[in-house]
Amino acid sequence: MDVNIEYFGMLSEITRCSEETISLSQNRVSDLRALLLRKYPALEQVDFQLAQNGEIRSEETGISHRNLALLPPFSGG
Amino acid sequence: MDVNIEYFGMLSEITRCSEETISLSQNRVSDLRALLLRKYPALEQVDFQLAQNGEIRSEETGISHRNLALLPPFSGG
Amino acid sequence: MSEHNNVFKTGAISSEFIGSAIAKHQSKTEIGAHGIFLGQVRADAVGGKTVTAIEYTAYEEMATQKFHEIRESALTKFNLTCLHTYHSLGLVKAGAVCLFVLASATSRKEVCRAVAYIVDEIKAGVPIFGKELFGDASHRWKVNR
Amino acid sequence: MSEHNNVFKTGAISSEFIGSAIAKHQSKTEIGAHGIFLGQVRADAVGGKTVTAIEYTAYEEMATQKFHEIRESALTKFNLTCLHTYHSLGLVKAGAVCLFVLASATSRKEVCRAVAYIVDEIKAGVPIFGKELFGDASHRWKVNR
Repeated sequence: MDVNIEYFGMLSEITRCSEETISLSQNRVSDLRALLLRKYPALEQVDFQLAQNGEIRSEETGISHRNLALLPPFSGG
Repeated sequence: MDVNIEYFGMLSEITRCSEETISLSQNRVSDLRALLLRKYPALEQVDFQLAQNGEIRSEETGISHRNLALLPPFSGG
Repeated sequence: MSEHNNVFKTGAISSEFIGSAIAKHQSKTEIGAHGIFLGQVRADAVGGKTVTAIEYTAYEEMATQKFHEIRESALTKFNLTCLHTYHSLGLVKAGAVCLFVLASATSRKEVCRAVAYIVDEIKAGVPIFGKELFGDASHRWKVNR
Repeated sequence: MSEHNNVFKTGAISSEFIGSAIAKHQSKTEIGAHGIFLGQVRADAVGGKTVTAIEYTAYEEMATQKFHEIRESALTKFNLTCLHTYHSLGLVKAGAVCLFVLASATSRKEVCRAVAYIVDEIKAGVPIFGKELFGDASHRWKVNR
């Protein structure tokens, strides 16, 4: 499955892009996390979360949506 | 001793004046309270306090200042 | 710590005055958070009548001293950069603001608690008296609970 | 309960906007108390440099939903007449306001606690990202504590 990932805040500086399309062979969040850490080792330093359809997804859940977002720690207010 | 008493809020409606001069033969706050209750029986219905020089005086303290204030419950804000 | 101006304002505290007080703090760039409380005169219904305004009076000598004590106490209890308090005297119509507290600090942790503390202390300890006026000649004396 | 407008504002939230939001509530004469929180951009010093502005971005799809959830939760927990929340997107200079929460109720008991709750929830749960800009081309990513 091809997914589109948007990178927010400091994450877009690590990935050097605001979004990209990635091909997934396995569809758990933890699989995508492992893939991203291989592609961007500097992501290790950031406590990021993955969101799908406007909701944070935990590691063991599956990805069922094409549009994903990778979120660094929040800093509103 | 002659003292000047200012009446605030609902108290001035009971006394029908905003201030008056009263002659005291005894100088404790409780004596003045008794005198005022004889003069204005309707004061019984109000939980009033006596202040002297900008400070609330308790019943057993003496009156040492000529300018007094009689205060009903506070309702600021 | 900015100097404390006179607490009492004649009549209602306008939204322009509040906006302007906020604007004045934008040059204080060490501030990260403002907590504000506004007391507004309610059009309470009492036995078929409605409060149209409150007329405030105060035992000013004591009230000014009490406002000062509350201010000093708040500055001791909470880590504030700035603190301003204003209360109306005279006539304030229903819907208008009669009390304005503005507490500012570097971070948010303290400002909301500081504002709540100050408002409670004002209501309990400052000799201000509110006469609730109905549309006709009648009135009722407000009592804080 | 008044309808909720769009939470996000482009750039700083002006003191005129805040004053005007307050003024709009003066026709709601059942309100007796407003609690307000303002977040202001601090000119923090970081290793010899000073923050001159914050540029805010958000994962808007989720942020809008989170603001809605926080609003509903606050309305359930606290007895409020009105609740408005605004947050900046884009550039906000040091000293300017980036967050404005206005909670209104018949009496004071709830508004300060409601405002503190809403601000805590926004800081912890809404995907907004602040890029602290220094006077030169450098920057630092803000992290809430």
